[in-house]
Amino acid sequence: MVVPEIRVQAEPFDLAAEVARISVGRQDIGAVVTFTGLCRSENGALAALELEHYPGMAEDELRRVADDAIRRWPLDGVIVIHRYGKLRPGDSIVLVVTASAHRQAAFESANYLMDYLKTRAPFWKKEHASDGSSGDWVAAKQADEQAADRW
Amino acid sequence: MVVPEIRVQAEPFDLAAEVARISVGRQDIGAVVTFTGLCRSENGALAALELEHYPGMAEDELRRVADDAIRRWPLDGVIVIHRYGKLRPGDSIVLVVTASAHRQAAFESANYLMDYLKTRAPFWKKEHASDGSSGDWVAAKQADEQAADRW
Amino acid sequence: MKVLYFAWLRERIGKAEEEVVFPASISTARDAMQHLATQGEEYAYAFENPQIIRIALDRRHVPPETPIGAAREIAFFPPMTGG
Amino acid sequence: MKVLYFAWLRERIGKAEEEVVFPASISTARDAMQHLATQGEEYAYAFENPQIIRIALDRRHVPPETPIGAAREIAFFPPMTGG
Repeated sequence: MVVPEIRVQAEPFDLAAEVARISVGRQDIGAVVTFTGLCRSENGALAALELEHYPGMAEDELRRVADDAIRRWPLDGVIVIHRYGKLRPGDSIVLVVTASAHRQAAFESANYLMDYLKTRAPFWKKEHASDGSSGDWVAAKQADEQAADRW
Repeated sequence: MVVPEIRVQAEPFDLAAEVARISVGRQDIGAVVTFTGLCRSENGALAALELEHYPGMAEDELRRVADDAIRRWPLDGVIVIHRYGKLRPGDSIVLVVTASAHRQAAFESANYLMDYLKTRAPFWKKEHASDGSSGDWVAAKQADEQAADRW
Repeated sequence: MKVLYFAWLRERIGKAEEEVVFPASISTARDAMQHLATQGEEYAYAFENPQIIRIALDRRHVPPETPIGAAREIAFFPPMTGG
Repeated sequence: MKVLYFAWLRERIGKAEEEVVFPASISTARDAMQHLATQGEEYAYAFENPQIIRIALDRRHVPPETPIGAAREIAFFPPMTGG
């Protein structure tokens, strides 16, 4: 059984190092998919996002989502890293890496992880506007719930 | 209109450098998906894959597939790199990188690119067996045709 | 019992966590939320739309009708917006 | 006209490319393939299952009924197995 690697951290992550961690020295992996989620400026309106999380539960919930993916697809490795704290436009927020012998398993499980992570992992985003006003908490999107429901 | 970056090369590629090329210094990208296809040993039976290609047409066809993806999804960047020559188990064969404001566009277009690239780009794989016998040409899989037909 | 608040619940209530001794009549997570909503204006404001508030018991999502039982930690928060 | 062969077609015919002057009666890509199939044992072997062979005219996939017209390059190859 594959053990997912889960990290919740303030620091940036190194995409290449994470992919190497999952694939170097192995000869059975045919496909590695990565998803990187980044902070967008919303056409300059956004100065920063502040990501709050529930320490402990965030890791637990990411691990539960990853374990679900491992049960559903024949995976050789899963990494999920989610950042917290103040992030600027262009900064990375989340990384999902999946490895499998088969390309569809790698694609689908990465997509599944992102859908479920968005609706289940206890993280909340607050916007800080470029005009200096302290922004609002981002509202959960119904589209995200629907995206998770399709699996 | 986004111009895809297409490369057909014998050399390995650097995942992190390619992702940086597509995303560094930008504030409008919310999602970057990468797909890396690797040579598998088939449980030790395979010593190497030899990848033959049609120079000129390979680049043209990859560009046509990438342009199709750019018409179908709101993409901010597309990179497709396909290697040729003798590749060993664990070596990378192909890289697709897609960037978009939206995560589903990035996921779906990367998946689409891989499906179409497999059925349209003029590359052929010959297997070299670990027992020293010169292997067979890999047969095209009907599953790959069906995967492309779903789009 | 340790009670945690996140995001705008935390901001409205003005604290991230507190220890609460719930009355013996409190049985479910929803009961606990309704009890907290009576603890002052800031609580009433935080819990004004109870149907949108998510609850975790000992760091697991639970529906509001879940008995709090011997749980050591209960958390209240808005729908998640990570990823 | 430049004719290219790839993968096992190249191996069976024993060359990667050649210049061929097709007779005036050759109109489509399929005609060209049928003509080549008569040029010797190795060609007959390479083209023994014409229905699985893919054709490109000037580096674009075409169906066999496509007229070769003024194309400068025609290529024959098995189904692709890249990716």
